[in-house]
Amino acid sequence: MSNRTMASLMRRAKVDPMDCYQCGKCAAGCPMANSMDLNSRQIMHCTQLGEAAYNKLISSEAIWLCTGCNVCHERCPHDVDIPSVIEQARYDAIEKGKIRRKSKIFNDIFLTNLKLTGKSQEAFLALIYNMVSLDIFQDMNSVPHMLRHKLVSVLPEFIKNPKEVSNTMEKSKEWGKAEK
Amino acid sequence: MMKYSFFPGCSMGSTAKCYRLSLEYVCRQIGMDLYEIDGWNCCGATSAHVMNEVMGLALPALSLAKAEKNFPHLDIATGCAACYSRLKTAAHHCKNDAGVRYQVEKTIGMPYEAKREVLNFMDIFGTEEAMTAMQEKIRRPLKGLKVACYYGCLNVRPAAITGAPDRENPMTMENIISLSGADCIDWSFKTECCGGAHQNDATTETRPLVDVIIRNAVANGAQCIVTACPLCNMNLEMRQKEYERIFGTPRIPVFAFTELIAIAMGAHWNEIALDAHYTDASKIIAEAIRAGKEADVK
Amino acid sequence: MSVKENWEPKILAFCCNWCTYTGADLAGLNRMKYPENVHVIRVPCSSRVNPQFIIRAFQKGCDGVMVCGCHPGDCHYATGNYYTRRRFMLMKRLLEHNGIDPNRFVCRWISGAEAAKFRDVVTQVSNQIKAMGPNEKFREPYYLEKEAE
Amino acid sequence: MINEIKNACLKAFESGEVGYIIGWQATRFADKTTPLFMRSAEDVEKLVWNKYCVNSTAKYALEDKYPEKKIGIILRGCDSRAVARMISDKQLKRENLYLIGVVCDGKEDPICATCSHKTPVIYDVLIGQPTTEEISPERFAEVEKIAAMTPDERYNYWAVQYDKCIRCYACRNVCPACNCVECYADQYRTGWQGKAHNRAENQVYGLTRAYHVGDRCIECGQCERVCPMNLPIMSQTRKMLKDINDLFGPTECGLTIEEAPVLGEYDLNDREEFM
Amino acid sequence: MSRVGVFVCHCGTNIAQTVDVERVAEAAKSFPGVVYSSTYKYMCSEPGQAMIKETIEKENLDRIVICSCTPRMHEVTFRKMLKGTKINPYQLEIANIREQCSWVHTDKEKATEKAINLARMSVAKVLLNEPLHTSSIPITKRALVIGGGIAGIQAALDIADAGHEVVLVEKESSIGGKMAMLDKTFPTLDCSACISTPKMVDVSQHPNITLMTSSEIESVGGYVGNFDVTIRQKAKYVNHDICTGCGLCETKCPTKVISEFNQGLAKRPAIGKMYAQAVPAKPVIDPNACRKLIDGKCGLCAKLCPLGCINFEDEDKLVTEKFGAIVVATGYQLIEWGELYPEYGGGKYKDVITGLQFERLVNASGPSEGHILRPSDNTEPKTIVIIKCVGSRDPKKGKSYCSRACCMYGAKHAHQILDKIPGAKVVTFYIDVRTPGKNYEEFYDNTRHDGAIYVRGRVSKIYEEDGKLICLGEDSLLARKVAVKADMVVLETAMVPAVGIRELAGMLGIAVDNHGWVTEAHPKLRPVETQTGGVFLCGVCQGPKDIPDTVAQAGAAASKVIGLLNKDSMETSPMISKVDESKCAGCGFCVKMCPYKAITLEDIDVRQGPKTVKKTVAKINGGLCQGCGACNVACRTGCIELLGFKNNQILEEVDSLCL
Repeated sequence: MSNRTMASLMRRAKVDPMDCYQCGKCAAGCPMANSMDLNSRQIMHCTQLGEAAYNKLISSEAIWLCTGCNVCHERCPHDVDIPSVIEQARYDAIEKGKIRRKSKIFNDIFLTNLKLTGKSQEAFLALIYNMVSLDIFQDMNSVPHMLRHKLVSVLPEFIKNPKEVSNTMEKSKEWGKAEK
Repeated sequence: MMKYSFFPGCSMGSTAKCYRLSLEYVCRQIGMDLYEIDGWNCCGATSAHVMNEVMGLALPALSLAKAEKNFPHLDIATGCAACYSRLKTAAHHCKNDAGVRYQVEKTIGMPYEAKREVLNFMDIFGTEEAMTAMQEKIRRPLKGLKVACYYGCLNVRPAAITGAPDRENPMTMENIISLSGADCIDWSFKTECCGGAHQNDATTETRPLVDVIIRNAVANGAQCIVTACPLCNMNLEMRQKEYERIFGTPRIPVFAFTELIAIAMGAHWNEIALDAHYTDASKIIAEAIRAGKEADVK
Repeated sequence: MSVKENWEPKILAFCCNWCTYTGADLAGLNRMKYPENVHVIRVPCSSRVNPQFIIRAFQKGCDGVMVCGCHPGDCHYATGNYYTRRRFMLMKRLLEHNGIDPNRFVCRWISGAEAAKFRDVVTQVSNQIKAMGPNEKFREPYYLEKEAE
Repeated sequence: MINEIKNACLKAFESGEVGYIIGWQATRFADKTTPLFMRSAEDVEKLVWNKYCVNSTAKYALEDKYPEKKIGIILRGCDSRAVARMISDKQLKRENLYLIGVVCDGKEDPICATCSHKTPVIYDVLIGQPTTEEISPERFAEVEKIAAMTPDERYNYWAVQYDKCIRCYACRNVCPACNCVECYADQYRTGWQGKAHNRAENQVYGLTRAYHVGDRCIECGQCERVCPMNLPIMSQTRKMLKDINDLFGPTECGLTIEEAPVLGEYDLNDREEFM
Repeated sequence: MSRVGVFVCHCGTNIAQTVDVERVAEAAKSFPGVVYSSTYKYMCSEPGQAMIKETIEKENLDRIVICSCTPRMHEVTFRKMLKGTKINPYQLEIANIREQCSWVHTDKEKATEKAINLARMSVAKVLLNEPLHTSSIPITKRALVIGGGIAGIQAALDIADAGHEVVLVEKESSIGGKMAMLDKTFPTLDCSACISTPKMVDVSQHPNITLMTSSEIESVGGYVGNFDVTIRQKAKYVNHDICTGCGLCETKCPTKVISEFNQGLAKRPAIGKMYAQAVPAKPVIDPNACRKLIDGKCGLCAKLCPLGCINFEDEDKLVTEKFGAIVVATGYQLIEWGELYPEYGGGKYKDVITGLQFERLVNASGPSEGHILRPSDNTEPKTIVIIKCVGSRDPKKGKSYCSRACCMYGAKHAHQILDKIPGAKVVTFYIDVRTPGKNYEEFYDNTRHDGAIYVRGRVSKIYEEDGKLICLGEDSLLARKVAVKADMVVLETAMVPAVGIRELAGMLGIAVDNHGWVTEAHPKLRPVETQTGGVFLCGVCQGPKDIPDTVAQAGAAASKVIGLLNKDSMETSPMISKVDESKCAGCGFCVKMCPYKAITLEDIDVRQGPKTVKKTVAKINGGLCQGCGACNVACRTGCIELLGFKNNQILEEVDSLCL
């Protein structure tokens, strides 16, 4: 069992989970470690233990909180590409429909918006996100400043050919899970 | 020859108004030509690569392929750390992994050979040619201004993709800023993450990140922070009022690095929209200009 | 050529004095059993084994050839087996290029303690070759004729 | 181009450092040339440079290891690699040679189709414009063709070939990597090589030669050119080269005069197949 | 025509019960060259040997094959037996019909067949055996010890006490090595100087030891028993024959430079002893610091010296000496952590120090006279963080190995801090605590009881804020990030081989691993020998270890040296390689392949036509060749032959199996 998880990660993330010897330098430098239900060291431990632990990992909030800042990988004495492991764990989580609520809302809005306009619209994004996620008053005090200095536009902007973007996005999905 | 294809990224047109205006100003001054990629699109950060691996590579590759088609001999420049990271990752994988390139080309429906480099403006302005050109145009040095240069994560990491020689204590931005006459302080949070990727969906969790960064800058004597990324810039600056209330975080203006250069080159405040900062920046800038003039007289 | 009843292959194993030969002796000391058709030639080091010996063995009528030495890093002469490794990686491929079945030429690292490994390897090689039948490739006509008698 | 070569020869003779120069001359057949040994400026007139200059000029120097004056050699790309090979193998001394390199335009020889070094790799003077060089994708085509066969098919393929072989040793005599004082095949006391003429002995010779030169082969193709029976000799050495490329990284031999053949080296991290 | 005798042993029933020995003997009679064959119950027994000797005489044999147990068992026995006969001991082959035949097979028919085959192979080989003669090489009864740390000191003393002359070469101006820098030694907390300085004095006073400080090895030639070593004695600029070591020069020298001995924590004059207890207790001038030597100004010491010892014209001297054995004891240095760990400040924080710097700080003869003070402001730190495995167990930035001693000296440091600074807080970040040694675990245990806090996790970053060094780590047992505000940080950094070890190893013909540690001949069974005969090793140059292990290893190396030097001469095996110069093309492929550097290319005179020319051929040094045969295969011509395993012998064996 554990071999399958590990073999899969070795192939997809190009990481051998057994390279990690749990020194904790990654978690020590991780900006999000204290907010995570599993910190980066524990994430690696989950990948070492096998299927059950890996399932715990893909149901965790942690993989959605990673900011992708790569400090863990940078300082890892064994050069373990932890962000790559987290990335693959997220794809596995998506496949099993286990996405953190707020991340799902945000990413869905972002991608829908992207599909329509080809560009990300910070203001709309924030606004819609706040409404859907019920964090209605988040960042409201910045809005007047933004509008005054024309830091955001009131109308959505479009790129030249949004169709290309939506095509690309659709086609990407055809490859399915990131199996190569 | 300072000519580049230019990938502006989504923020450049909106929240990063100051960055874009000052960037354009500096380029005009030193004769650097930026050719905006015709029909560029969003790189997909921060959602596309989270949700779908191929999409995360194909979206940036789409813009890169267009750049390759329009300006086959120009390297690609971008001002945003997130865009830089996504573009560079896509280019890196397409260049080194034939399987990925095949997938990507099929997805975007056009050829992409990843022949040209993706660069960020920090590296571009850090070249000897650009540094010399900027040096010649400095007319109004900023004296005594204490600056903390903030690189963020994605401009330097991961090393395999960015190829940045020093990921803990880079000095490129310091070298550029010191042209303006300002003093760059030595501090420890240059490449710490500000949590910009989760500004919206994990606000509570990312707040402390900004707090420690600003605190360390101020503790080391900084009067302002400069960045090379619109997302970092916004994240560090926009919610300072809120942080002040929650953590007692000190308030400090956050500039794009081109802003200080533009000011030192003599740009008018309106030209680069200096008043659009969330935290008042006029006082320290005015003081630095005045000190510069005095030193000049002496 | 039809395989004769009770045909026994001839298998030659070049073994280094310090590891594999010792391992083979240990197999004897422990009274392990393996097929009688394996004959060991003692050499000081696996690096003494000239790839030309292998060609010669096939030419003269061996059905299988083995080269065995100390594990990398354990060579009595420090570096000998690293050269062996390169030589035979290339020689094996060259032989295969010329039509020798890969199972007929086997290289293994067997230490002085690995008597059981020695037994297992030679048994396996012997069984494989027995299943394949006599080697005709590279053989001199003289020997072929002699056996046909 | 021929005039430039001739001028270079004349200059070499003028300097007085060079004893003789090896090149090509015409024969009574329009499509054949033969090696030319120019001993003085008068001989230079005889020199030709055309697409029939297929003989290698390199190996003759081996017959004159201790020359009084420098030996001049007119080199194509492959000849220069042959010279580099023999210098690496410590059989020639660079200081005994005066090398007139000529950028080759390909000769009337099939091997030239896969040539990756038309410009000489060493020379004292260079004639012609250096060209950009690429390793031909066809380099290992023959090897791959054989690799696709079953072991028995491979054996039969070679059996047909070696049944033809007459063991004239022309391939050895022309090969720049075959630079032993006494070839193993000529030794009678050790008994490496039986003298009988049969398929097995021919195969032993073919494989042994491939192993002896495989990690130093410069792919000049002279062996195949001189083979009276048209054996695909290169496919043996190129098999070795292909494996060396696969196992130890990109390799082309005879590019420098201080080359270490892979069989004389080792790396702790070499692939482990013995187990 | 050769006359071969074949003797088949029953070995009681060991062979005879599975192999029909009579049939083997009978079959042997038909082998080419065989004139006699017989069997006997026990060939190796007295009567068996007598029988063989008798037969040799009677049958006028000139070579024999014995079919018996493995040659690894009785080859030596039978060779000894042949010494008194007319047959050369190397005209013998043994067919292994016990270990590799009767013991491993059950079918008597097939086993007998195989035994006959093995006998035939041995007969075929023995027909080509040549008489070989052992030669003996004289042994120079002197030893060279390279490195004057505790390993070298111990080895030198042990060899000298056994009555052999020793030259101890040290590149610094004093012996003592790293141990002289240490304050206390774990786990007993002996004062390091108190136990090492008496040994240093012993060295300087021992009649059998010649001490060469400020010296390095320039070149090494020769082989076991007969090394020729050239030693460079660097200019000292002080005549040590006259100097009394009064120290006046030292106190008056106006130039002050960073002290290496104090690990950069203090300054030293340009002339002086390395440290107070230095041996020899005489000063030298540092040419890179002395103003007189740099720009000709100053020269104060020369004016002050009452005996006129100072000589600015002094020059390096090269001396060549003969030795029978060499001990490598070059030790280690600490990894240059600054460039590798920018996340720990990369050296910009003065109060982030290494373990060795801490040793100097806590040492009573150190710059702060034993008070633990912060290098930045000389105040007493209250909170001290100790970080282990800096550079060790870190394949990406540092070294993949564990440096072995750090866990223990880290515990010792914690203990010393708690002992010297009342109310101090010590936080040790560790990944694992490794205390395999006598009384080690107990020491660690005591340290924790003393109050040292152990946090399991590696520190990710150190930064300065408000005058404190903030260490960010993870308490991985709680899975929480911790930030410790420290006044001082001690990094227990990795040991790496001393600079120049690769060059030295090249000169000696010994191997080093990827990191530069000297490779022992066998990791378990020959731990202090190298693959080159006569060269031994001890101490950290072989790999990280602590003082007890180092001293034990030094004693072991010394006993090996004594064993060698006690002999007057050494027999060398005649089974070595030989070059046929007439065929050698001088290509040099064999040279590189020889692990013992036994092959060199030499020019010999040969006639070529009317003239004599220089021809390059390979030459084999019989003292160095160990008979592996790798060169044989490198030679395409086949002109190098390993005597006893010549090409035609092996080919004959192959051929005869197939008959």
